[in-house]
Amino acid sequence: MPRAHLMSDHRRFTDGEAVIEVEGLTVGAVIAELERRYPGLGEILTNGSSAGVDGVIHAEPEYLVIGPDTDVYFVAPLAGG
Amino acid sequence: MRYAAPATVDEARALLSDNPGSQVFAGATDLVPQMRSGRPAPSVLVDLKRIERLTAVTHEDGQWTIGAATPAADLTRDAVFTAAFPGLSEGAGLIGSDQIQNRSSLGGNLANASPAADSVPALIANAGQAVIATADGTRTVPASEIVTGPGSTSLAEGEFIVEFTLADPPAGTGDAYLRMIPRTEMDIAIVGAAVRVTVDGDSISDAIVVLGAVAPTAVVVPDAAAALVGASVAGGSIDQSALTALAEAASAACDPIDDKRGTIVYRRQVAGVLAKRAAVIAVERAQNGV
Amino acid sequence: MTVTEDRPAYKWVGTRPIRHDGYDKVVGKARFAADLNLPGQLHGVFLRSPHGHARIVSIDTSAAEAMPGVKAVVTGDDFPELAAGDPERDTAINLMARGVVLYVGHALAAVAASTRAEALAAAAAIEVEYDLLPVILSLDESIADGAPLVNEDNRTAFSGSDEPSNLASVTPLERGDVDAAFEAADLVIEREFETSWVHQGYIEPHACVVDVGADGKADIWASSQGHFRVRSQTAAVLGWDTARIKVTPAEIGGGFGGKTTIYLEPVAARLSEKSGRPVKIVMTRDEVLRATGPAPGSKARIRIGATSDGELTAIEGWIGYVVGCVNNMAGFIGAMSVASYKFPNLKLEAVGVLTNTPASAAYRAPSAPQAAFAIESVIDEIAQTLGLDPIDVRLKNAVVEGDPTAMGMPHPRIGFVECLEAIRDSDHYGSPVPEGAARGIGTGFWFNIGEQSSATVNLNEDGTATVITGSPDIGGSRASMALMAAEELGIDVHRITPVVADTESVGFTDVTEGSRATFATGMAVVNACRELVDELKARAATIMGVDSEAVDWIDGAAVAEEHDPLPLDAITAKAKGTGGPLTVTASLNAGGAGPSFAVHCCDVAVDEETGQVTVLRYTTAQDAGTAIHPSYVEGQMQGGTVQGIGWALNEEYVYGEDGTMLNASFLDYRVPVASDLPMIETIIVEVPNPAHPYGVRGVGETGIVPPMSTIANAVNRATGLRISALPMSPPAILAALNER
Amino acid sequence: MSDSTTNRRVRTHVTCTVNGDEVDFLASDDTSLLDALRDELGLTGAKEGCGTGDCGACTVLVDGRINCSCLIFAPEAEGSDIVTVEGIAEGDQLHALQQTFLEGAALQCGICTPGFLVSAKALLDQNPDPTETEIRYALAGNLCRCTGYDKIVRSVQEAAVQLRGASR
Repeated sequence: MPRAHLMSDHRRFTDGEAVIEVEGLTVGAVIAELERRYPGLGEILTNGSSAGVDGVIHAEPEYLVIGPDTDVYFVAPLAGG
Repeated sequence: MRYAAPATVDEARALLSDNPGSQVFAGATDLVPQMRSGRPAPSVLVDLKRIERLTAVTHEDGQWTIGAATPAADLTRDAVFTAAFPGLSEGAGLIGSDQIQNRSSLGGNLANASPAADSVPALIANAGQAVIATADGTRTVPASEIVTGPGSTSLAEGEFIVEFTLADPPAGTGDAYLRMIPRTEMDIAIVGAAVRVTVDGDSISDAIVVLGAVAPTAVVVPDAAAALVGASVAGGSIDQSALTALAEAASAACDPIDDKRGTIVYRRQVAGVLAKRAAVIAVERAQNGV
Repeated sequence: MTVTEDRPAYKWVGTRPIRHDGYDKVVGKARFAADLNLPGQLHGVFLRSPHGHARIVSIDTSAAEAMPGVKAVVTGDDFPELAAGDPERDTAINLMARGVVLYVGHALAAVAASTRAEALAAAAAIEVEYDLLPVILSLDESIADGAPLVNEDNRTAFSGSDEPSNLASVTPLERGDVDAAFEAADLVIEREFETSWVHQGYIEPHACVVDVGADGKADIWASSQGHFRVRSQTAAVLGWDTARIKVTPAEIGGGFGGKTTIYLEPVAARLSEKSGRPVKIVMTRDEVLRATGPAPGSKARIRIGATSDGELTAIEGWIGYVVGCVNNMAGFIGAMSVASYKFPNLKLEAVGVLTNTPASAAYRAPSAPQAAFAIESVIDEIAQTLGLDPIDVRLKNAVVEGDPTAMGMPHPRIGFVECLEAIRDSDHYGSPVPEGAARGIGTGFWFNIGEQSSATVNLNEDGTATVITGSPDIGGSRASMALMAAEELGIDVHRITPVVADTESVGFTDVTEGSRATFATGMAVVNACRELVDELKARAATIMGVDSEAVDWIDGAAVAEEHDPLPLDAITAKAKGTGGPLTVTASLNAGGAGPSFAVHCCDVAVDEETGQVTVLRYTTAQDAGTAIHPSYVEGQMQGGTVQGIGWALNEEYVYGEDGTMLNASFLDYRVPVASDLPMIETIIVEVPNPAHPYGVRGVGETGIVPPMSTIANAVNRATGLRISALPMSPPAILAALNER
Repeated sequence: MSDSTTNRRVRTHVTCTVNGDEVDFLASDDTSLLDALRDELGLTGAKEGCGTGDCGACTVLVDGRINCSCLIFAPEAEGSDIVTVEGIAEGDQLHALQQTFLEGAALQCGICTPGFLVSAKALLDQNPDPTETEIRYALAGNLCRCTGYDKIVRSVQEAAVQLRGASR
């Protein structure tokens, strides 16, 4: 099952849990399931996060297809100079 | 604002008296930034550079006459002048970049009345005299009497500096100017120190120490000079206790401010350091030439 | 010098041709925004707040409007108020104050007149009545209990709170058990650090020319790192449809992150709309320093634990970024930039803090230098305390592929160890430290980013090619695009013309930031070229009368058995008869930006009587992945390094108590000059990024991260002083020496 | 021009030589030479980076010497001989410095390049064999924020070598 890795400030929704196993074929599906379990978290993950998958950081990752054993790292959005 | 380029001192004098709010300039290297930062533009800008006398440098009968609007680069590139007044040449050569030195002048550097002006301490240390065009003639005063405070001078309305005169230094004389800036170029001195010494045999017979950027005006420090006079320079090195006394006197003479460029503590301390270092160079020059 | 892993042999990639836009730039023909003039053009100027924080009671523009030459006056009321939560709300607020001014220099009105002098006179005639509010200038004041609000509009990002706050963001990161780790550590060192605001210091002030026609369409020529962002931000601030706006990128005179946002264009557009004339606005240097983005100042408290043999077991830290008057991302990016060492136990909190100072903007690896200064200083102290070589300690703890970043995600293939080894094995590190000098080491990391890019490649009738992208060329990227296209197509790099096109002539392309142009836009170019090569093979098959499967593309020619190779120009010459023009557009949202590491080494001398630090020798090793044009890779490394040297030694914002910047000029805001520096020796390390067809990592940003700690560590070894605050200016060093 | 009937500023007719051509223009007395070159003569090679003589992007030669054209009032140029970056190539033949700047990648954004080329030309005209330190001090009035100066200094060194070779 895919694993969602949450940044510390997401964990206020999950009672401190940092890694959560979530079913989903896309990052968006993972977010939807997290929102169902932890109301409020989905909004932040959708609008305030990027996702790192297989070593690659994706901005707006909602439609990214993931495998059955993927680690999804939710991280703050990045910018540069 | 109107620009005027008089060809003679008389024309310049007339322009100034006929136009209230007019102002002379040479390089405008201070004037333009001041105008850009909101200082009101003069009614007439009187360009002094087209007056031959104001950009002439002559050396006759033991006396140098330097037109007040002469670009600093003319002085730093003049080998004879630089050999006679290496410290003053150094000071002129530290006024901004090469671009600035092709415009800036001793007259402007002095009359702008910045406490940090790089050419002023050595000009004073070499007893420079300023010839001033007055309403109906000229008057001559020591350069040290021109600046009365930051941005203010003893020049009356309509007066301007025509030229500076400097006597050839006595035999066995050397001068040096050092300044502290955080970068290596393109900066305003946080501290400046000019030292001129005359060496007679194995000791210093005469000295003058002038500091810049540590008080409202450049300051002559008699106590610092006194610390040097009589000091042994045998073997080319100055008596350590004299140098220590010089540094202490220099630091004690400071009346600095804290500002964006430096602190009181820093200026006081480094004034002593630079005075010492300048004295060492001045003595070396007095003994061995430039 | 280049240290390269095994990679394919390239014909063009890795060579150093003269850049395609170079000629224009050395003869004075290159057109920067301020060089453009349109018929009937007016000049726009701003009225800016003299107060650090005040309510605007009233603005009376009637006198200004009656002044000679004045054609239009605008204030905040001329712009729609963007909804709370709108991503460009803060951009709009910073661009033109409405209701309240938030810093000295905040724009609150603008005038367009026939001449600049007339516009300035009119701006001075605008009467504003202010009701002064408390001015908060420092991090400590801002976070103090009961502190007045800096900006009532601000909410802490992602906090879920709707209460006004002086905090921009709070980002905690944690793994392992730091308390237990510190308990078990042989050595724990904790230090506090502080850095000043610093400015990007690009030599070209912001400038634009905007012409809004009677049809309501706007033509904008702008100096920016991303003209598509100029378009989107301008549209948002004006409440216009994007399609009304065309932005043509002028040549850009430096950006370094500071030109990733807008300051002028919507104001010029509104002035143009009102006056019916084109409007040009060019900032003064004073305005640039007072009212465009500096990088945040910072305060940090860092505690690191280690075993006696130098294994770093835990880090705990708090880093506060002073982001200025509106929210930005500095805080959470800063936390995530802590990614260079394994640190099994980590607990960090990064906080963005508002002050009544200009809105900070991105500056080359934004937020990473402040954190690295603190962390690399403490690691150096650990190495010294344990008597270990500073490079050995870093090698022992350096992250490799699979090790976690601060945010937990494993690193992809990276070249940190290779950079450390490159410095360790360098001539510089192997040479004795000169008499009277001391040597320091520091390192830096930056993520780099991907994002969206487009490229169109046109093959012309004679076999030349035009490569069209939407990434402004800040430092040689046209040449890099052409090099990759040359490699793909197999034609001479100078038979390719790289073009940076306007927003109507190329597909959407994100702003040039995060060292992404050569990486992401380069990928779009490569993809377009590969598709073109497939098409070329198909055309060649038609010409040769073979099956297209039978055709290979080798060194710029179609090759099929029993046929003479058919070079590209022979195919393009027959384009009309084989299916028409040969052109391909590729667009992508590039993932897989490769993180870049750098390791720096410098020798300094400290004048203990004056506090002056002189950099005697400097070497930088950085992982470029693959250097497409090595000269410009070196240039990025050297330029970033020297900006870092300025940050380390002399650059700072000096504010008066009322929030007025006191050193708003290049005379007193001291960027390094040529005589301050030695040559900057470069070692390009090439550990290819597996996610890019040529292995490219971004190289633009990492170079600015290590210099502050590198120099501080050298100063420490020269004087014994552990410098905790930047800049290390002569007065600061002398004060520290006096206390020693 | 009904705009400026009041408060009209004095405009002076200035005649000078620019890049070898005798030119004349009208400029308000408070106009800088830089603005006159850019706006009246269309020579936009010299750039304004600061307007206060601190960055050198506006450097031009006036009677053979480098100056910040932002600090010169346009009427001062009367009768003078001005060379801008547009005037340092000989027709299509780039000056050695222009060529070495290109080959040595001595420019990134290019905004400071015109000023550096003019300053470096003045240096080499006067001192054909400068040391690295002399080059660095001669260019200290020109700020570059992109390159860290390394490739600029090297390109000046290379141009000096080429020019010495050519003059032998």
